[in-house]
Amino acid sequence: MTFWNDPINLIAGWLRDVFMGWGMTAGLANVITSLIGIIVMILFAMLIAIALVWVERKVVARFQDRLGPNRIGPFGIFQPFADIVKLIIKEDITPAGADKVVFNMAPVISLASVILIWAIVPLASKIYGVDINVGVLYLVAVGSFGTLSVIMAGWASNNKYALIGAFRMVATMISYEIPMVVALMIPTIIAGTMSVKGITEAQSNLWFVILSPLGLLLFMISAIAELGRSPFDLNEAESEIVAGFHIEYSGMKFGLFYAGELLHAFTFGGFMAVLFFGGYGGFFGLEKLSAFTWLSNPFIELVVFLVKALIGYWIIMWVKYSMPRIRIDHMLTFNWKFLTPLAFVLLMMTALFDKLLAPTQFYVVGMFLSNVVLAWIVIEILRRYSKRERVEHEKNAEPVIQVAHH
Amino acid sequence: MSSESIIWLIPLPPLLAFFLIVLFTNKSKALSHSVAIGAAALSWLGGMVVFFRAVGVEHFGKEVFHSSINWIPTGDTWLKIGILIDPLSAVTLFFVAWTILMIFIYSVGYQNFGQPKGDHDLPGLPPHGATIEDEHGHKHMVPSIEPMYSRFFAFIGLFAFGMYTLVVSDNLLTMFVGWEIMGLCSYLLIGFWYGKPSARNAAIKAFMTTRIGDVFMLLGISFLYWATGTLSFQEIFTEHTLSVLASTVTPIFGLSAAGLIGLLLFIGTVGKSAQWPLHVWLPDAMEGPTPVSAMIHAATMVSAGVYAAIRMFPLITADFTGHGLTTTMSIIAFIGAFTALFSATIAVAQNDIKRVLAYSTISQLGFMIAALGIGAYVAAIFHLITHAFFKALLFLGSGSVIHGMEHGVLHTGDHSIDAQDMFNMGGLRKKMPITFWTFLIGGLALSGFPVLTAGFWSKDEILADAFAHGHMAVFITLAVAAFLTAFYTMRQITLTFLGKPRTKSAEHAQETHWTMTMPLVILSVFAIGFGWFGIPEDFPLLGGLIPNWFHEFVGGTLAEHPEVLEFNILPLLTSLTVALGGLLTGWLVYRNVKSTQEDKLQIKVLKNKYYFDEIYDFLFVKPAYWFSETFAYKFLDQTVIDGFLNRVGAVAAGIGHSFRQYFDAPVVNGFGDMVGEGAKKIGKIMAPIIQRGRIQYYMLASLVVAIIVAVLYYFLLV
Amino acid sequence: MSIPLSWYLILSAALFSIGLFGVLARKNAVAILLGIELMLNAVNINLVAFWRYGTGSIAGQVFAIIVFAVAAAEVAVGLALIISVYRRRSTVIADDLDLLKW
Amino acid sequence: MTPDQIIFLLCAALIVSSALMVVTTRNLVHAALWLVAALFGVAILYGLLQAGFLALVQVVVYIGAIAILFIFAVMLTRREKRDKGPQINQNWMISALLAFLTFGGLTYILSSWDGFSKTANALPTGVDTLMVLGKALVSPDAYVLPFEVASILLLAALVGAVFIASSSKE
Repeated sequence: MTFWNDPINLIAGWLRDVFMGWGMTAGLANVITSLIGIIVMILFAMLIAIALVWVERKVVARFQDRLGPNRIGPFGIFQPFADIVKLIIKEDITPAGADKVVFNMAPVISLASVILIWAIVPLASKIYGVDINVGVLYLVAVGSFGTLSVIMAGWASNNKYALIGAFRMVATMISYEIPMVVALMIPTIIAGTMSVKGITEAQSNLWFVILSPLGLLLFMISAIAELGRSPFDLNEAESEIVAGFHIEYSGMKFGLFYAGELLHAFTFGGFMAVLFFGGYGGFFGLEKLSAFTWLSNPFIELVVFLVKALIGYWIIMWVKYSMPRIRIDHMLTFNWKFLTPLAFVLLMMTALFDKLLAPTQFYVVGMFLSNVVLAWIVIEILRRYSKRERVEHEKNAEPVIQVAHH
Repeated sequence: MSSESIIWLIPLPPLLAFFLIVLFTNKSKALSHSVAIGAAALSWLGGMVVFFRAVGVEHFGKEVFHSSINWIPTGDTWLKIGILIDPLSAVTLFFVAWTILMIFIYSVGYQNFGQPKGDHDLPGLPPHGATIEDEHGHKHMVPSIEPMYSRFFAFIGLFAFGMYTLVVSDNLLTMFVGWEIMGLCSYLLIGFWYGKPSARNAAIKAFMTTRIGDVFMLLGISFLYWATGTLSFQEIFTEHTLSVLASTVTPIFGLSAAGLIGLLLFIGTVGKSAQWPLHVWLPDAMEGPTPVSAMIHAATMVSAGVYAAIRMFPLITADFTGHGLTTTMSIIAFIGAFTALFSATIAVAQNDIKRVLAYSTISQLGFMIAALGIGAYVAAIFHLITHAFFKALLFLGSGSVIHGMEHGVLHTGDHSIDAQDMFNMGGLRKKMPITFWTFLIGGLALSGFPVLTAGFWSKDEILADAFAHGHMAVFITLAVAAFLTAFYTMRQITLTFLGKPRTKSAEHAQETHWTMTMPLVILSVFAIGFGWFGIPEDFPLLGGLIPNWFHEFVGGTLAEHPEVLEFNILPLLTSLTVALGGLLTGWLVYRNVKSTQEDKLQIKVLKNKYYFDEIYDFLFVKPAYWFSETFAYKFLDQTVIDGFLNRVGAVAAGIGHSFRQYFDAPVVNGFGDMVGEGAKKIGKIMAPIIQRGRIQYYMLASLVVAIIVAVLYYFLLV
Repeated sequence: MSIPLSWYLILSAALFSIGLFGVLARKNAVAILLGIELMLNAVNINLVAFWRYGTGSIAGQVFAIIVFAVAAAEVAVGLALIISVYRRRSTVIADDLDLLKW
Repeated sequence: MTPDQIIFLLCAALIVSSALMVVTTRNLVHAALWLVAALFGVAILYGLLQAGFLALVQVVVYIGAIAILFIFAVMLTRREKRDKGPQINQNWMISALLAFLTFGGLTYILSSWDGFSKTANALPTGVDTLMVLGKALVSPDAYVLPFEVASILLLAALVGAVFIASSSKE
């Protein structure tokens, strides 16, 4: 096994030998090596986060027809480092009356909940933290720590705005966890496993987005809600509650929240790629051809994964910066009355068609068409509903006064 | 369905009908009689199926339909009950099914179904008739519907159940059960119009009289069970058992066990089928509605007595060597012959159309018993069946006559006319032709009109048998009885149907409803035709035209087939003469008798039935009254028992009072009150402490208890 | 697995007892529910431990899952009750809710 | 002292200490957070018992839902932010005694059981416990009925909770 084919295991094995050369027991060596691996992974994630800061600012600037960071380094690449320095040297405030322990613990947990996800992110066929057979569930489980951190922050800040923001955020997260879980179930059903790596490999011939486009849609919407990004960014509705649950945070604590959010978004982009776009692989069987075996090289796969994740992240940003914020009650209504039922219907339909069509050659077509049909039905229902609403509204709305302008 | 299972099912429909009617359909008359008749029809169907299957079997006497189940555990053995259809019970089933069905249908008409409700009818009294207004506004009376219509059908349903049970049962016990059910039903039905004192008395009389016989029968059964350890016919009538029974000698009259048991069982028969000296109940039983008379006194109950006797025939004749009757047999023969003659003489002097038939029934049963006594097995059965048919026919016919007469009575409104007195009738031939012809057929069959009728063949066979085995006494007695039979039958027919109407009621009598006439017609067919199955082989001219199927079939029941006795002209001539002569004299004498006074034969002793009722009254009833009144009630009950009891009571009362005074009030009540008060006080104290409505407090308390219990359990029990 | 079963059992017993104490001693109804949660978890530890140390049968995990469901339902309804009680009587102190007093 | 045992002991310490905090701390929100800690420790124990699925379900259900609900409830059912006065009712001593007795009794009874200190045999290799569990949960000859009943229970709880907690709008 050469470095190019399997870098991580090579290094790990080498390290293990080194430690055992120092006279450690095998178990201890394993433990230490694993710790090193974890640290490396975290560092990698943090680096990505730092990069993401730059990407975010650049992209939002472009969206808003600005230049964005451009002073430090070429295209302002080093802007994030400046930000970090600024955040670090800022005064670290813990407001009076705040619940100190909880207050300080919240951002850590928030970031930790994101970093933990990276334990299962398959960067490449041979570069991943761990491949557990309940990976998808793990994603959800770790996400719940995020919820916890939010409410801890909001409550500990001893601040009305923070508490309201936290409540909103938590309400959003808990509500949207349901369609999210269901959306996660869909690739699980199709692939027949909850292991993230397994799902990735199951898509080596065909991306699941073709089999279940609605699933992707569901996952994306609920992911954005989980992230609390616009249009669901009620947790920090600046115009109403200043900055939501991290209004009281400053300095690096805020930095942790911020990095956590960015990394979280990127991670969800990555999971979009993993669950629906074939993750690091998924070249439609291309790599099996002798001419393209190099495609299954870990570094290539790593690049492919990052690109796909960035695309997903891009989409999320795109949504964020082009959508207005919606009202809290609308948001919950949207979830409970539309998204959740749709999710369950889709889940049942997918399971059914998967069982029925799996052996036949109509599998792909059937799955895709069923999604299309369902989408069409949903749109029809929505159209009728909105029409009725509009009629209702026009009936009991006073006539609009035409303002003459010249 | 296998024959056995059908046989199991045969008795059930009437029973279900009984319960259905009593419990549910009592209100609706139509529903009640449909249920009852439907049930009867079902049983009839089953009976027919079984009968014809049985006929189909070759040597049916050898392989019979039999199945039994364990019923009562007796130690390590079981008392089995089951069903048995052998030739005897097959033919019995045949006529029973037919007559019962006919009688059920007949009852619909007889109880005036479809007629209006009576003006002042009461339950327990015969309907008095109802006034209706025709289109011209003329009011006139018509028969009214029986108030207790449904009840009647329930009872006869139960009765049918009893009879079927008796017929199909394979052991004495269930047979006795059916027997007793019929006893009960006859009581209920004779006393159906319990509003009439006469009906009440008749019911009680019938019940008590038959009870005497039943007690003896029960004795016989117990004795049999003690002697053999079984009650199943098939197990009793084995060579071995019979020989054992025949060889064991009992202290009573030096009878053999077989003979004694036979005798005891025969006494049951005497009671049931009204043989002398227990015949007294049957004429009074005419108080019941006519279908009941037909049912009890022709088709079923009295036949049941004879049937039981015939059943026991192998036992009775166990120690019968062939020549020289055994004691038992001679007793039976004597009673039979005597009854035949004796009741025939009484019948001559009766004016009530139904009583005549009642006495004739007694005498005909006497014929059968006599035949049985002389060992004429087949003849007895043959006569039993033919008699069942034509006697049922006659009873129903008489009922039809009475009904017509009642119609006339109601029409004229002259209620002084007794609708059952033959001297009030006459000339009904024109009024009710169907009844007349069927009654005529029945009468001729009864009097043994030669060749044509069934009665001739059966009676002739009995006479021939008696003659052939040289029982001259029996032969002559029966011959005279037969002559009288023919005589009073013709008397009855002449008085009832021939000549001119002697009353206005008779003039206005009219033919009855088809539900009543239809059974008459059907039964008359059997009354003629059934005899032809028993024509002896070597009868002049007719012999062998129809093979003597009956003899073959029924004879198969016995272990050794009864021999066909060679033909002898003498008994034939005798029966011809007695039959024709009797008829002729009867017609000649009563051709133009207008009233009772002109009747030469109204002899007092005959009219009063040889004063048997009075004698019994003097011998048994009065002493019983005296005994119960003076000794049992006045002395024993009031003086001895009550006196003692009163003493005891007084003493007990004294003791109780003192207890109450000195122990109960201060000690017991005091203690009780103390406990109650204490509990109340404690409660008052504890309530605010325990009952403080705090969930955790309750949890705590319950947990404390739980832990204590757990600890105790662990350390004490484990 | 070098851990004897006894460790798990003792741990769960301890957890159970602590939860019991919470149920019995806490004033606040919500706190009582917290104690109940602890007890349920103690039970679950036992179930899973017996599954792991038992022979073959998966029943332990199945029942653990059912306990999860029950716990979720119980918390949902319980908290709803507490909130509605708070609406009506504006207290969640268990000792104040003694309308069932004798 | 294998790594497993070390992890176990750490978890046990975490669980017991935070459980004690849950039942003793005055601040109810802290109690809820301590509960989260305890439950997280339990989740780790599940992982240690090689029931990874249960561990994650534990996290999702308890930390993700129940703990949050508790915190909400605590916040919704208070007038002033801080909890003042003792959070323990007056007969807490008996309660403590009883709890201790329960613990002692349980331990005593268990210790008298022969299978008390047996060690686990390795899980059969090649058998995916998760697969087995899933099949057991939905196969008619296993636990499908309890499973369905549980789902019905959850539905009922959902409806009931909504109905009870919804402020009467009249």
